Amino acid sequence: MSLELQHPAVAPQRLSHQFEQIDQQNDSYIVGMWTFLVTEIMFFGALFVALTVYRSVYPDAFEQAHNALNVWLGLTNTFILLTSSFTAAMAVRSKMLGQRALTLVFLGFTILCAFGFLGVKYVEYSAEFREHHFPGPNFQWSQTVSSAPAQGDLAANSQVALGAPKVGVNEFPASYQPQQLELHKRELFFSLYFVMTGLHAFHVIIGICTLSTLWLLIYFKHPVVDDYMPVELAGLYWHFVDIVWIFLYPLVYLIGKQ
Amino acid sequence: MSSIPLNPGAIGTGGRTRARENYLNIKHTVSSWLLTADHKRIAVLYMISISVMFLFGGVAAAGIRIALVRPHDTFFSSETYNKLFSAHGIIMVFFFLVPSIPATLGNFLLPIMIGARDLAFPRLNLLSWYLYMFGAVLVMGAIMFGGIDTGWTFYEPYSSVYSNTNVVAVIVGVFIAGFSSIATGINFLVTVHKMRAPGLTWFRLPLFVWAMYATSIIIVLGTPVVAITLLMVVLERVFGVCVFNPACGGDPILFEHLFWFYSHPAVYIMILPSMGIISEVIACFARKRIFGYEFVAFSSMAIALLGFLVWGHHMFVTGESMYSGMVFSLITFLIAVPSAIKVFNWSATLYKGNVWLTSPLIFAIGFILLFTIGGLTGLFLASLAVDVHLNMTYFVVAHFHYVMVGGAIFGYMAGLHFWWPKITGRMYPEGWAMLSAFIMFIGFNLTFFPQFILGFDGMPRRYHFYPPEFQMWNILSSAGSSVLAVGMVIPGIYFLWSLKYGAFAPNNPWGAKGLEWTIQSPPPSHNFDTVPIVTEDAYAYEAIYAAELAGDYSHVEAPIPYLSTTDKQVSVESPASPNSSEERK
Amino acid sequence: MNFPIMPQTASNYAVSIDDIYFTLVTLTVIFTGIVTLMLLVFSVRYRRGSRVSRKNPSTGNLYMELTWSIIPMLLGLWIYGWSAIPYSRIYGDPPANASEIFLIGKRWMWHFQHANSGIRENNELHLEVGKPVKVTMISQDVIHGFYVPALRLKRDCLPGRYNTVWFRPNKVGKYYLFCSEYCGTNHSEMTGYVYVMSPQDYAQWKANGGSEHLAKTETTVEIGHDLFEKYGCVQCHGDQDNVHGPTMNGIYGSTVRLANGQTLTVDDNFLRTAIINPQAQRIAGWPGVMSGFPVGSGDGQISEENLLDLISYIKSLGNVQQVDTAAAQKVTAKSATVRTSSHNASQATKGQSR
Amino acid sequence: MEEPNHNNHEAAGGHHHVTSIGTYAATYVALLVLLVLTFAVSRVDLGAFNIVVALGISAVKTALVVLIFMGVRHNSRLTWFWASIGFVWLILLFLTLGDYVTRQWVHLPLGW
Repeated sequence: MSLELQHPAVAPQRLSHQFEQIDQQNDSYIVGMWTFLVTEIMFFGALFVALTVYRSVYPDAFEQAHNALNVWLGLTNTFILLTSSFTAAMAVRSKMLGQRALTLVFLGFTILCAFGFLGVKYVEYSAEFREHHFPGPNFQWSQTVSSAPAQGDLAANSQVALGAPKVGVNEFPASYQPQQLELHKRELFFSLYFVMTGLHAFHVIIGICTLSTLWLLIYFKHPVVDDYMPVELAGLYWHFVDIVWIFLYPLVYLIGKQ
Repeated sequence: MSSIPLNPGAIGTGGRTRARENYLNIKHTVSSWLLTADHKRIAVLYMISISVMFLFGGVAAAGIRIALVRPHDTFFSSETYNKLFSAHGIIMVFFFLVPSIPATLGNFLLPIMIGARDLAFPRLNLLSWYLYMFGAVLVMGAIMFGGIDTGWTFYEPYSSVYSNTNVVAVIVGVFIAGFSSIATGINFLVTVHKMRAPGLTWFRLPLFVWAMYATSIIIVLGTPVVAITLLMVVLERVFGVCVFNPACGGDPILFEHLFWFYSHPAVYIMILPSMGIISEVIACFARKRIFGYEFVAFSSMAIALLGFLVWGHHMFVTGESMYSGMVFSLITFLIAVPSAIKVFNWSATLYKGNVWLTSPLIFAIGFILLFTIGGLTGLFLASLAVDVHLNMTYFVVAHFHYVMVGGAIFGYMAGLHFWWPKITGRMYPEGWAMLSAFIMFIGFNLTFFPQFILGFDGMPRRYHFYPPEFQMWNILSSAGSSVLAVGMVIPGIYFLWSLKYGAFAPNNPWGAKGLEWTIQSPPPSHNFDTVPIVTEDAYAYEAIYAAELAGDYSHVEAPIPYLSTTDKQVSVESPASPNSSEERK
Repeated sequence: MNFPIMPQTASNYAVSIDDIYFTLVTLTVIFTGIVTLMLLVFSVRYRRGSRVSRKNPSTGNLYMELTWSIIPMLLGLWIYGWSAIPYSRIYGDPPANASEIFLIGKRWMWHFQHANSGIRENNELHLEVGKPVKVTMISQDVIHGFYVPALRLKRDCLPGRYNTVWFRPNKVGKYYLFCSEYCGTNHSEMTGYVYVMSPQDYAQWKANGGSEHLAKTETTVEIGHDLFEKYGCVQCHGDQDNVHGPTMNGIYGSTVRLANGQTLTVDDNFLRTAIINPQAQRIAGWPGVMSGFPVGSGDGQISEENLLDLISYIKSLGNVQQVDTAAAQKVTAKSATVRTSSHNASQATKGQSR
Repeated sequence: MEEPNHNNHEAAGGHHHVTSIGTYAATYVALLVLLVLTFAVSRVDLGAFNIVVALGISAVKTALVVLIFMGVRHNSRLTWFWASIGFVWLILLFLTLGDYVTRQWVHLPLGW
């Protein structure tokens, strides 16, 4: 039931029995993929909502907890993902134009980037595990917290509420070990951190599986990938993984407070 | 309706000839069923699976009603009782109501109604069924071996910290089933967008397709949210992360927010498809265009969209901010408007129709009545102050059973009867169907109406023991549930009976409009020999209407018992002018 | 044979909620009646083959659509507005003379403490008829629901956060108290009674020190005072501000600026957090040296009951009355332990205008 | 960055659109610049505006990826619709925050 269409500049495509035209089929696949990505957006969206809510409820604890993350590793990972997104786009382009060798190169590079991302993530996670930042019974927090009050706060409070300005504040030593509950607020941050980045990493792993499969299929010239659509769809998915990280990086690593 | 020639399947009125090759008899091997990509076979697979799940859920419900006959029940322990109502809720909501109409009738009819050979992604459709089965097996296993006692709402922190039951297994099962319905939703959306037959514009779509489209939007936008929320409960239990646990600063109300962001629209996942079916059935048996087609279509979309803005009305008493309670209440009152539009338009469709009272129509009328009560009692719960008293009582239980059972299940039954000849190629016994419709209606009201009163009396839901003065209402309710059970067993029997002994169904037993009635019963595996070209609106019943008033019933191909002698009488007056679509504006 | 159709009406809300309820019942009956009538009459009158006039069958009419959209909408908005008023009262501020009751829900019992008399009771709540009561509730474990049908009153009892509700019982009697939020195995046995007593009976009950062995003669304020010293709070939060922390005198109800720039009103939930987790909302101007007392029963921990005692003691130390003059006059008329509603009103408008 | 496209096939209805390497490369460079900007801005204390700026930059980056890398720019209007609806709907989910914001508000002064 399939027929081959030869388009001037693009790879041949096969038409499934339920479709009438190749355009209809392509558009269906793209719209279908986008609909799936919409579900993914809502999926991660719920986590972003949770992050925003808790951040607004516990601004200080989140501020302090996020300082424990390694901004530079995060930056590296963002760079890696953006690069992989570029190569993924290039891979789709070469596939469209039927440049098989180039497709393999770009696709391979994308997969390498994905592994690189996971490698950096591994370094980050292992450091966090070492410092017992993984939530649960073993969670610990050892960073000291600066508790020197700001002069501005002092002035403001004396106006707002409590009458007389306070005396002798600055003499007090700034050494405070937060107690159990305070620790939990940080645990909350790290819970969200691990759930969000972990889920993202899971998507990266799925991406690696998909892209690798495609790479092998193209390498062995399997008829399934005569068409550029599988690569295009995998590319869409990969770009989405990138988009999630585009939001995740500033909101989790960079900005502590609201 | 279209330019394609009719496929003469089983010719004549219920002829005894075996239908020619169709999707059912094209292959008989087990693998041809389990590896099929045919939307019709997948629909049948789904139909069998959800019927089994319905049976399980029904058994749990029976257990609940047995326990509640006495105020201090000793038949079950409280633990068992809690597991029963949790099993009932989880099975019925996630494994029956959500997939019921979309995955069965929707799967079967949507491509045919829009003139397509299949859904856009047939293999995804099959995957969806396997996901459903996997989730169902997991959940049933967890319920059989140990059970779960959180209720279907999985409220934190009970579900994450305190419950000692199989919460993880059940949530993983529900999670997987969620992806099954997402797959269905994506498939439907793309199919409706991209695969309509030439000439089938949006405003020529049958209202069932509109309803499926609206449902799919809710599925796609809502399900992921509850999936991730429940996943976090699992992570809390398994890894000890804390997201909602108040012991480490988490907010259980946030769980409720995210949970109801899906679970309120999920109510519309359950009821919108039924509304679509009712529109089809009413128009067909009144022999008229649906009154106010555009209003009915847009009200489906309005319900789908507004439905996402009212989730907070489940939380008026939980400690949600008073102000957001007021906003959610206001929007909830607004969502009553599209529902009212639908109910009145259906009723108005019957006006001056040539009404053929068949069992699908009786189920449909039952639906409208019960849904009206269910919808109006929803307003009690949307009223802030009244909800303070009624929330979490049996009033809520009664309300959503009126919508879910009276609505969704009556709609499903109407659709099942309406399309049964098309799906199986066999007619069911009409008398028994009417009888079961009446028994179900009476049993249903007897079961759930007392619960409204119980709720106002103050009996909280999920109570194993209750004060003795509530006993009489509970006995009434339990008695009603046995009547309801009888009403539900009868169709099970005659449907199975009809598969072997029913008369062969003609292509168009009801004389209905719609592409699905132009092909043979049961449909061939490729649906259409040539792509149909649509030239009329849906529900262009004018010609049939005029013919019937002139005494011509030749378009009705149903076997003899379906046509009474009075049907052959001729009406004296004929319509002045059947309104065309231009005049309607 | 006993078919009760409604619970007793024993609070100031009961009548207004019942009014809305029965109005809704009437509307439901009317609309269901209309729909039933339409369906039955049309499907019988226009049944197949019946000889009736079918002239001009209509398939749509904009004016009819508008009619049956707008009328239900207006009715809905009316009911909405009507029912929002009692709602905002139930969960709004109590009157100044409301006596305070603390409620702790745990699986599967209710524990009440009367703030003014110090009497404690389990699964029973004794109240004086006609006297407004404010219930401040918290749960030790999962979510519970405080539900008294006769009072038409329900509020979820959350872990980790205070919820409040107030009411005025206005009929002597014995009423059911239920847990409305599913809380585990014995959820349906987490019930009790609310006794609304005549002033004489109540006075006698109170003089007897309650009805149970749980009765205590110390008020929650007195217990809180003892705890305040026992836990060493007094060292840093005594009569005057000192280097370690602010005085608790007059802090309740005041507005404070936090070190992170937020501005908050000191209320029960604020104090609760401040005691168990002071770092979460450190008031600007003080070093964050307080270590806090986690909730629990171990060493260095504090129970939910004692938290409530402490809070009621801090409340008894008075509140700031830094409001405009009109409100200030009102304040003097009211008990010092209650936040001023006009103060709150100005806060509310501030919040809304933002 | 927004270069004219050389390989535009009219007949293909936009589906086989091949974007030039230059456009992809320019987008990539722009994304890297924005990344550096995100990082730099976050190191400056702008108070509440930090998050606004960060979200703004992320939105621009997302738009670049969606429109150019994912090719939505040349897709059908239907794809536009589905590509945007997810982000739009997310706003509804964020209405949850309304509860948390208004919880801090004091009660209505309607005590009897």
